[in-house]
Amino acid sequence: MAKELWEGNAAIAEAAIRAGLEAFFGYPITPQTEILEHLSHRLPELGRVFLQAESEIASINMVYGAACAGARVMTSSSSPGISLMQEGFSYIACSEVPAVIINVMRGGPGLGNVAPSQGDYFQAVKMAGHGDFHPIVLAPGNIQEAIDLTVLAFDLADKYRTLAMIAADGSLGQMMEPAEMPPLRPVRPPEERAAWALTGAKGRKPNIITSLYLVEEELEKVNLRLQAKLREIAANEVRWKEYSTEDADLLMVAFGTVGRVCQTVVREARAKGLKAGLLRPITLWPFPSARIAELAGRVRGILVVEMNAGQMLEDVRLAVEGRRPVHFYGRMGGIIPLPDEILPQLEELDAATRS
Amino acid sequence: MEEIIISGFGGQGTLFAGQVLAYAAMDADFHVTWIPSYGPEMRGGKARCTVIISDQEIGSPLVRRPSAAIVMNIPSFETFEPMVKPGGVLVVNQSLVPHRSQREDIRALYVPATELATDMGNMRVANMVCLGALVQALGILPLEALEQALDRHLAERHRKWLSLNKEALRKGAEFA
Amino acid sequence: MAVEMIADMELVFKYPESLTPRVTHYCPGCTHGVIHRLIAEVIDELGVRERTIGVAPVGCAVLAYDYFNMDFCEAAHGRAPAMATGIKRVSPDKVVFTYQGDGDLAAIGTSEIIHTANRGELITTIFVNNAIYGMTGGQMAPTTLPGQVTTSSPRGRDVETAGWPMKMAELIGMLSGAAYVTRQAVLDVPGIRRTKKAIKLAFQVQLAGLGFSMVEILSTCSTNWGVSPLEALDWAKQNMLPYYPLGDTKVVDEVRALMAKP
Amino acid sequence: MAAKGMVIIDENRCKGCGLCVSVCPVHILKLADGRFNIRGYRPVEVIDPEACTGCAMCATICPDVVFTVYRRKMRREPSTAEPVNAKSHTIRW
Repeated sequence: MAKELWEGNAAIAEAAIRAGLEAFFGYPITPQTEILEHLSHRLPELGRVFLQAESEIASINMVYGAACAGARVMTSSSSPGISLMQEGFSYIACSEVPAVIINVMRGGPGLGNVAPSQGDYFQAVKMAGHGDFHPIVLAPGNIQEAIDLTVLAFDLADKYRTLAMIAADGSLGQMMEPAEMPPLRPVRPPEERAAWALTGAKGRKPNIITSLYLVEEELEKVNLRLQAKLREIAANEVRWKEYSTEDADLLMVAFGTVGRVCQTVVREARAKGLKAGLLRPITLWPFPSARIAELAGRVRGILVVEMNAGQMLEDVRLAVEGRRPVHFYGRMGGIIPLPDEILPQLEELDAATRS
Repeated sequence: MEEIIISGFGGQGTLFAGQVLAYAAMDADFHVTWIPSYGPEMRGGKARCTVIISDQEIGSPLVRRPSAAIVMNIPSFETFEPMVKPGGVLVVNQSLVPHRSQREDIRALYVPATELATDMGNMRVANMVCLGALVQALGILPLEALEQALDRHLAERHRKWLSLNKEALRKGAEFA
Repeated sequence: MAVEMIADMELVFKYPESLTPRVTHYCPGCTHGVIHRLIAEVIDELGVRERTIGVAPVGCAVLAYDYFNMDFCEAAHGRAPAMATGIKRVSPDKVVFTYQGDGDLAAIGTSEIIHTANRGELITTIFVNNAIYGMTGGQMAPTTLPGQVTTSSPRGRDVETAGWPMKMAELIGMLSGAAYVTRQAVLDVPGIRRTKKAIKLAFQVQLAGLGFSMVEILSTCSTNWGVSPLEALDWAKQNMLPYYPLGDTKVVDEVRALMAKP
Repeated sequence: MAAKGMVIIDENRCKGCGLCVSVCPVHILKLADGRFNIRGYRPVEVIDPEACTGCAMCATICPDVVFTVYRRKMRREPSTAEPVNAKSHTIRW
């Protein structure tokens, strides 16, 4: 299929359709509303389910219900809406049903603004919902990745019966780039829904989907199973990209939009004679800790750059375990740090680690 | 690599002009990014976009100092005239911006775009007039590439304006 | 084993297939058990057990899925109608119902029930109103009566500060998407029989694709009201019935036609 | 004369709430005296099986599906068959 100029939000929505999305439940919130709008005309014309819910709380619980019924389902929102959905995430995680969440992050806290941000790193990766769980979190840095990772999110959600979240930001949602769509996959017919799904107890014992386990040992057993699954995901699904790390002695770690901004910083730093490299995590959970630890052994220092006050920074520091200096540069309020303000930070790290 | 900012009021078609440029660059097999920046209002606010055209993978989709800019109103002139990189191009919509650049290290083109567009029958093609001037001055793409981009990508409901848009591009190119 | 002994007797009341054999955790005399049984009997009679999906609430009926012999899931507090919407939209051939108490439906889940009803979702809601929070130990519910003493309204519900009891059947009945909404009570045998008819009609409304249906059922909570199970029936009759009048609050013409059928 | 009706009580489902006792029109139900079921409740008992009419009011109000109810078949002509002397009874586990 030929490349087309895709806007990020529309690209994510269309990619979900190509991946076999059967039902979408969502609520408008800037800067992701184009996802909902795209699906509002595309899904009905394909005979699939589109429903604008009364709130993000209703959206996520509709997603929960449709997922329990065995359908391929997703919702999309932006930071304040994602906050509202956290309760649902927790239920979905414990019930082990697959669901895809698109989070096009905006400035916070509170109502914040509609400008791009990465302030949801913690609430995505650590999950603000109650109990012990993580979703798979995928952070695209460009439109092609947004498409490919959306498709991957559905496949991973299905494979592990888990939540998979796309953590994009407002700029990725609004920007346009040439990208290629995958072919349209057929929708899974209802009679092929999973054996665990609620499809009516015809000729079998009833299926019960619950997150309630009143006996402590039973709940612990569920938790142990969840943790084993998370370890399996961590072992199999960690993804990242590296730029000029082969000979780097200064490593930058940045994801999403600011990750690609740092690609420019690497080029500019190299032009000035600094041996800079970049690791851009694609999965924020599971986090590429092992690779960062490995690279930390080969560089003088690390610079983490984020559109927040330093959230992924904590995971980088945990990976590095204090063996190298880890500096941080972040902008908040919906501001994207530009190469000309990041480069001096890298030069400072260079100077500080030379002595 | 060209890093272009197109800025003006909402409703002046700055975002669309950037998209036409992005389509043309894509069709010519360049790497390209287009990223908007909206004001809080849908209309009447400031509307600008950044288009980056490159022959290698694009990192940052945003720049502080563009290599070229189209400024379609006074606030845009005040913001971006000082920011254009030395050797860069600045296209000024003279109809709405009475200022002159004092810089000698950039090439400034003064185009009475809104007047020309009005004379052509629709003031809304002022954006194409400016874009024609810019592309002609940069030389990164032939004017025909933009016309083809309009042919291929102009939304169905705007088809009736196709030839007017093309005419506006050519009219602007005369100023470069 | 008893069947052989009773050759010339006919079975007039048997254990429904749509219930599991489990004994419920409900307190002695709690009418949740009656309502469970009525739903199960209706599902048996309609022959839809193998295509029914239930959604349990948070509240005393949180474990309802242990007692119904059919596919079931457990919703977050108040969200059962949203969950049921999700299920029904991707499984339109299934029979979907929610079972909710007054905290779940009339407090935390007010938004979900109103919008689900207003969209005319083809689901059935069984709303059990006993004017108190049972599971958490007898706190004030949105349906607690004026002056009613609970553990969180120790001097009786003061409408000046706590507002008035929510009349959900009236509220939901006003919505255009609702096809059939009624209030019934399981406080005596004739009332139980009428309630069963209403539940059956509500499911038939769903099966006929006529719109959202809800049966509000006045129920008892002898434990938290602090009376015996028998006294609870009387307490409800004396105190709840005047405030929550029984009867239909919404019957669209198509439902009326359904009612007229034998 | 055989009873018109018969109830079978699944004693261990009974929670001794007494709702059935209150609605039985022929007053043949009572809660057991000094005897408890497996759950520690005084279960309902039938004190006069012969009087049971099989009206099923007990079963209708019972929250715990304790009762199974049979009723003698209604016939226009007298049956030639010997009436079976079925009586209400309790299942004890």
